[in-house]
Order: sequence, then C-alpha cells, then structure tokens
Amino acid sequence: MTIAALDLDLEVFQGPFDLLLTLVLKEEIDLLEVDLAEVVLAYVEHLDWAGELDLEAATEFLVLIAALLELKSRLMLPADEEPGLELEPQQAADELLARMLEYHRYRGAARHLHELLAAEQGFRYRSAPLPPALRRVSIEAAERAYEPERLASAIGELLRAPAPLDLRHVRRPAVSLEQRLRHLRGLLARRSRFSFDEAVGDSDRLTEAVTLFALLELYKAGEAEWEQEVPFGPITVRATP
Amino acid sequence: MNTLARTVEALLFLSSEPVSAERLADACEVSEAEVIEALARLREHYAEGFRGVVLREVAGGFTLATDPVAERAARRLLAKPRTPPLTQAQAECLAIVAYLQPVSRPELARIRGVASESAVGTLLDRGLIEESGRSRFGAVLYRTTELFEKLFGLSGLDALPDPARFDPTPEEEGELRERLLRAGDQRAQGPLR
Amino acid sequence: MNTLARTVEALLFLSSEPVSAERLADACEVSEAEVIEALARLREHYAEGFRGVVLREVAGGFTLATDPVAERAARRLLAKPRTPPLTQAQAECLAIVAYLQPVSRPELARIRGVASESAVGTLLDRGLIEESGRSRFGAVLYRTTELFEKLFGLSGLDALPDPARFDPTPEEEGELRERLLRAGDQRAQGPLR
Repeated sequence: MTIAALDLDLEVFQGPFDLLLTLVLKEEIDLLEVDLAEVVLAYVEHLDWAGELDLEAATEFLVLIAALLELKSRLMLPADEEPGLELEPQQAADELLARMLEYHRYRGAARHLHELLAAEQGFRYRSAPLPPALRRVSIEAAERAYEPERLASAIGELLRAPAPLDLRHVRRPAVSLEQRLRHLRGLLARRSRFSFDEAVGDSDRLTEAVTLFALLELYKAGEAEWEQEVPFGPITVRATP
Repeated sequence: MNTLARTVEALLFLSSEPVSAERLADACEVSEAEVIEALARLREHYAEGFRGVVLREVAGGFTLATDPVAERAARRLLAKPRTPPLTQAQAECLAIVAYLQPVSRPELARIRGVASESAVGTLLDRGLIEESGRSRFGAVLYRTTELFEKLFGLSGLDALPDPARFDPTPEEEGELRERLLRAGDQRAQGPLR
Repeated sequence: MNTLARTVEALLFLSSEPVSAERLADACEVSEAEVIEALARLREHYAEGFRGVVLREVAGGFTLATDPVAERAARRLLAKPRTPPLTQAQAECLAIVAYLQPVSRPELARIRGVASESAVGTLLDRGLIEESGRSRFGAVLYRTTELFEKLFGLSGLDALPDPARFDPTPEEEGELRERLLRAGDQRAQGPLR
C-alpha cells in the first residue's frame, strides 16, 4: 500500500491520506484542526499490521508528516510575541482551568444535542411543493425585505478565485529510493570506492537522506560497506569484497 | 389504526406525488393485498367532510390533499410572502440567477462548486425565482420573478448593484459569466492533483 | 372535528415550515384563543402512538411530521437518508452557538481550544447556523436557525436546558485544578521547557 492510500479516521476528516493533504492544501480543511498525532498513530498501526517496513513509503510519510508539522507549528505560533506577557504558573493554571471548565460545559451541551438529534431521527417533515392553485403569492402584499447589496456581495465572493497556494512547505519526494539505489549501484560498478559526498553531489537534503537510506539497504543486502574515520568526516563507500 | 395503516399514512404524507399500491407494498415490505386493506382503514379516517385532509385516488396512485374547506384560509396564509433571512447558499444562488438569468441548475452548481438543490428549491418555493424554459441541452432554466424585485426594492433588473464593487479585480462587464465559471472550476478542482 | 380544526389541519399539511398560532389565527380570521382550542382538538386526533402522522410544536410554531414508526418504510420509498449525525466538533460548535448566540468564530475557537473553521462551515452549509451581523471588532457573528430548532425538535431556544447542568461537579473541578497545578509546577521547575 502506498502512503497516499493510508486510511484515516480523524475528527475533521475521514478518508485516504492524500485526500487529506489535498484538502489541507486547498484550505478546505484547516490544518490547525487536524490532529497530526492521530495521523502518525494510524501510520504506526498500519506498520504493525503490515508487519514490515516499506522504506519507500516510510520516506514519503516522514517527509509529508514533517512538512505538515512544520506548517502547523507556524500557523500556531503567534505572529509576533510580546515580551513580558508571560504568566506565572499559578496564573496560567487558573486561566487554563477556567477555560477547561467552560469547555466542559459545552462538551456536555454537545452531548445533549447529540441525544436530541438521535431522538428526532424518526420524525420526517413534509416538503411537497404547494398545489399550483396556491403557489402564487400576492405581489401587492410584498414589501421590501432584503438588501440588494446582499446579492452583489454574494456574487463578488463567487468571483474571487482561491488564492494561489504556497506549496513550499509540502512537497512530494521527487526522489525515490529505487532511483538512488540504481545510482549507487552504478557508482559501485564503475569504481571500487567513492565518497558519499561524491555520490550526492550538491543535491538537496532530501536526496541526501534518501541516498543514505539506499546505502543502508545496500549494506543490509551485503552489496556495500562504508567507513567514517572521524565524526562528521567524509564517508568512504566501497563494494563488499 | 394498525402499524401498517399508520405507516401507509406516513408515506402518503411525505410523498408529493401519488403513490401506487404496488410501491407502497414494496416500501412496507408487505403484500399488495395488505396495503389495500390498510388503505381501506385509512379511508375511514379520512372520510371526506370530516377532516382538513382527504385521501384521494388519482393517476393510478393514492395521495393526501387538503379539503376545499381550507382554501380561503390557505390563500390568506400563503399570500403573504415569507421573508426569513437568506442563507449564504440561497443568497449565492439568487445572486447568480439575478445577474446571469436565464441560468440552468448545472451552471449554478458549476459556479458554486457544490450542488444547490435545496437552496434552489427554497427560492422556488418562496417565489423568488421561477422556471423559464429549457436550455439547448434540456436543463431547466431559472429567472427571477416580479416578487423578487419587489422584495429587494428594485425598480428593475438593471437596478442591481454593480458586482465589480465587491470584486478586487474588476474587468469587463460582459465577462461576468465566464469569470464566475472559471472561479467555480478552480474552487471545485484546486491546483493539486 | 369542527371546521376550524379541519382548516388548521389543512394549513399545517400545506405549510413546509412550522406555523405560529398567531399566523394560523390571522389566516383563519379567528382569535388566537380559538386557534389554540382547535390545536388542542387536533392534538387529540394526532396523539402520538396512534397515527402515522403526529402534531409537533417546534421552532416557535406547529407542524405535522411522520411518526418514527414509518421511518424504515419512508427510507425505502424515498431512498433519502436521514440527516447525517453531527461530528463531535460540529456538535460542540453548535452547542456554543445555541447557548451564546450571537457568537463569533474567535470566541468559538477560544472556548474549544482549537480553530473550528471546518465545523462552522459544515453547520453553515447544512443551514443549522447562519450569520447574524458583525461584532464590534468586525468578526462575523453566528446564530442558530429555525431549521436547527426543527431538526432538534425544540419548541424554541428556551427549550434548551440550563447549561450549568453540564458543569463538572465540585469534586471533578477540584481534581482538575490539582492536576493542572501539578503540571504547572513541573514545568516551572523541570529541565524540560
């Protein structure tokens, strides 16, 4: 299964992961309302169930969830923090408690509404059109009741195309594990040893990360080994003799 | 009244069209004979001259209808137009019909990016819009009514406010329809695939 | 049933919205007291549990509805599902709007602790809440609609129970406070920030 099809059941959304992503990007779902921990849990559960780690999918998932987390944290941080507004723990707790009590009340009220609605489930109302003889209302009895401005503003809102999206934060991995494996195997075939820096050239960090994954895979498969003499020093890769 | 008769009564109440005994039987999951028996019981309850609603057999089906005794009161009740505040969906549908008329339901849906059945139904019911023939493709077309102009205090359709005022990028007036459709498509599809 | 009761029955049958006693009296050209008397007679006829149709008092008016006994058959005949249930987020937003109306979106977010855009959007789409002007600070205010009262079987907003009824008990409150203070202390002292 690809990550795109990962089935989610969240408070604000039910469906595959990639639809969630689309809706978030189209701003039809507010990212602030998406419980990302739940998304991660769903993924972990999926891993549990699948019984094996699909590296390709894991990479994709990590990149996407990290981007979503970053985007969400930006949304959540106040634009500019005013210094000196920090509350003492006692004060903060009091305020939080007051909020929680208020929320508790409306959560209870919400439960009550649920019950009301459930009790109403069997009742249906008639919505048949009026018999033609009665359909005409008397124009004489009609008085001005609405503002024409309402129509103009309604059509104005419809005219507004959605703003172009800023996609910088969320990006589908442009590089696949398979590609990087092929790249490394190519290098190994041509040269007995090379440095990791050479292997990645000046690619972006994502490519670097996926190349490292690929290297781990090769090591696991017994195709390559590597050494690094000092921390942060150059990594030398060579074919397993 | 037994449960079946009660159920049949409820079904006739909900249906805006006459319903055949066959369809009633199917909905109630009983035989047609049982439905006919239940209808006979109902008929006793709805004997003409005793109730405000009567049971009629028309066009191969059964239906409930009001007794003529209520005609005058019904006219009085319904003659005065109802003018509860418009919901956003209703205002949008009404605006589209007002500015683009005649306009078809698929076009409305395309511009709004969502189906608009119930809003259109309410506007029809309240007499703010009405049918005005069919499009080339057979879709019902809508236009605003005289009542609409009266309720909005408009001397005519050309008295509608200029939509450009609410639009950050005013363009040629004649392009309104195309621009609405384009914006609607963008809303419906989004750039990400 | 007398003529007035019959007429009232017919009016309720025709009207798609609940009708107040006042409007019924006006349509029937009688006093409100007479209409209330006629409604009492009707109520006998429509006593719950005996008929397929029941008389209900919702959204400040009277209306006829089918008895739940017919729900299964109605679904089969009309193939229309019932109103979908509310999600937790939607129910919470609706509860806050119902009790505090008119209420703004920031206020909703403050009480729930999370932004509530999509829940509010759905409630607007479903016609359960509507805009009702702007606050002093320019935020859109929301209130519940007649449809809300109708779908939730409320005779009016005052039929909602006192919200204090949902407050936690003093013990629960004490426990909450203690847990919070403990967490606050840990944050103030501990190395983790």
